Amino acid sequence: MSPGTIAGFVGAGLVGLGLYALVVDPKPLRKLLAFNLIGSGVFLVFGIVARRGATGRFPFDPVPQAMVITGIVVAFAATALAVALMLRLAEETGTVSLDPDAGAKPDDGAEDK
Amino acid sequence: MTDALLVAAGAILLTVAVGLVRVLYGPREVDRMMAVQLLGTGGVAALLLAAAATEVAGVENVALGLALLSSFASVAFVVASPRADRR
Amino acid sequence: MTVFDALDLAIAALVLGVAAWTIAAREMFSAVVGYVAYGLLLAIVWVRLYAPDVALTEAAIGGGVTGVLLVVASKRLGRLPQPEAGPGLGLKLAAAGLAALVAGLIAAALLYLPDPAPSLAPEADRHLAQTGLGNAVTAVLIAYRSFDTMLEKVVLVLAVVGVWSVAPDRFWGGRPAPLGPASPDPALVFLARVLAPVGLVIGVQIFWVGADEPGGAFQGGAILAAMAMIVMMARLMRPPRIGSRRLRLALIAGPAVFLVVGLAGPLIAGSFFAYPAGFAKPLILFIEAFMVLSIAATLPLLVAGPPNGEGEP
Amino acid sequence: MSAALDVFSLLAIGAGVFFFVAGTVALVRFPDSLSRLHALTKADNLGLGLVVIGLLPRAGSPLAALKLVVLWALVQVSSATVAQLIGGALRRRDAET
Repeated sequence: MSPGTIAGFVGAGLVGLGLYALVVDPKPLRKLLAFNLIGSGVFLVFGIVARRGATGRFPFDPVPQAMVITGIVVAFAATALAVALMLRLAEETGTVSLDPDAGAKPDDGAEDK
Repeated sequence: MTDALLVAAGAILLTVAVGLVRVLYGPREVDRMMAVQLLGTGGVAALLLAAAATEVAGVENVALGLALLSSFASVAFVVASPRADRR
Repeated sequence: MTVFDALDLAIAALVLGVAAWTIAAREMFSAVVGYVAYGLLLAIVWVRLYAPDVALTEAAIGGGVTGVLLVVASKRLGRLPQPEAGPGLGLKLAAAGLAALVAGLIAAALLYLPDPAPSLAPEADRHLAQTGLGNAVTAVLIAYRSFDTMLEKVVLVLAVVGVWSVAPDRFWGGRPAPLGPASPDPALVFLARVLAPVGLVIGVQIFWVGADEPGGAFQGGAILAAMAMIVMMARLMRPPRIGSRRLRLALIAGPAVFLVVGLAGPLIAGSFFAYPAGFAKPLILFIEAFMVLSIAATLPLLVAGPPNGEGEP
Repeated sequence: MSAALDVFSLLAIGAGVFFFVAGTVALVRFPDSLSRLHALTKADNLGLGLVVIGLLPRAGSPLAALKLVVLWALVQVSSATVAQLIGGALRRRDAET
């Protein structure tokens, strides 16, 4: 096996696990975790492409690695934005759900301060 | 010698993996956090051993970053919990 | 080589197991704890892939900063009623089939990657001397693909604007809610006082050595951001008012300086986002210093969330 | 000389691994959260300390050795403090219920 193949299969497995949970789990924060699993699986696939590109002086190809670094930072920014939206939605509706009917109680719990 | 260092790193990772059953079974939230704490310390030790064995440049810096930050989730847990209890 | 193989298989099983736990766990908090453990494990995987720069980023952002964000969010959301109705068995099976198909396709694609693998490493190596840098990853980030990196900084600023924009109108310009309790544990204050100065030195050092060794602006900035967060959790510092001009300058300093230097490229080096020969390294470090500042300001604000009135006395 | 140092390294690292195993056994087997916390934080800090001591003779330069020691001190401070914090949180919650 070429170097890093195992990590590549882990990446493929992570994408599969994350995709399943993203579809199946109704809770938004869990969907967010699942989405991040997919993301890190893709990063690992990039990682083995980088590892296979090893030549002479470098044991890796620096271009995919640099992309993964920016990817991790952007994924964090997107996660933080999603968390902010979720917390605000919970504050407005008093429940944790993406179902538009679940929190449709206009006078109830909308302002808990 | 290199193999011995790697075996030691593997042994520490293995014990850490066994410790992770506390993340699964809890029963309390603190037990789960403790397992993460163990993973932080064990991960640092394993990285240091791997760094000494393989001589990949910069692994000690990764261990340093991990040492600095692995306890942050536990701190956030403690800080966020009492507020939840009071409301 | 067998020791390595065994180690790799064990780590792979561990990563997949913890990932499966985060999606199978019943309570939200257990899932989040699993995810934090998963982030720490990934840092080890990246070391095994000879990617210490990525491992450092993953340890700082995946393990440290994301952990705080998710633990706090799960604690706040966990108090609310949770809708339990999951999808039916049919949808679950269909989703499992889809997931298995996608994972299988990716695995198959990995098996049929071209051999020898295409690589930009020789190209990166050939021009490395011109940049004056020793770390090829930093050279890719700040020199070869600098436009990407500049835009990525803009994405971070946009994310902060997005987080702020969910604030109710009446709190606009105020402070985000404090990260810590009103009367923090003295032990936490002690930890913040010890860790923050040491972390400051380590963060700056990792940024500085990033020119030649693993490290760089992202990693150093993320460590500084984590230090700002622990100081805020111990209530030694309040989150800044989002209307503050100094804060906003710090947020945009990185992309702005990058953009100005990039636009000055045609005058000083003959093309956009090019560096003058012989003067590249100091210029790169100059840009990176402002990026560190911006990242260290951005990440804690993303974790602190929008102003919601709790931050005002 | 270097053979003696290798033996020293192996002994220290082996002892470190032993303490990690002990900490894990405590985490898995001990009956309640406080005793698990008590055993775990001591055992794994000692384990890391021994691993660091074992690696010191192999450090390339005095600066690298200093880095190892700083790293251990960081883990020591933060994990001891976190243990204190978690213990406090446990006591508060037990007092309420």
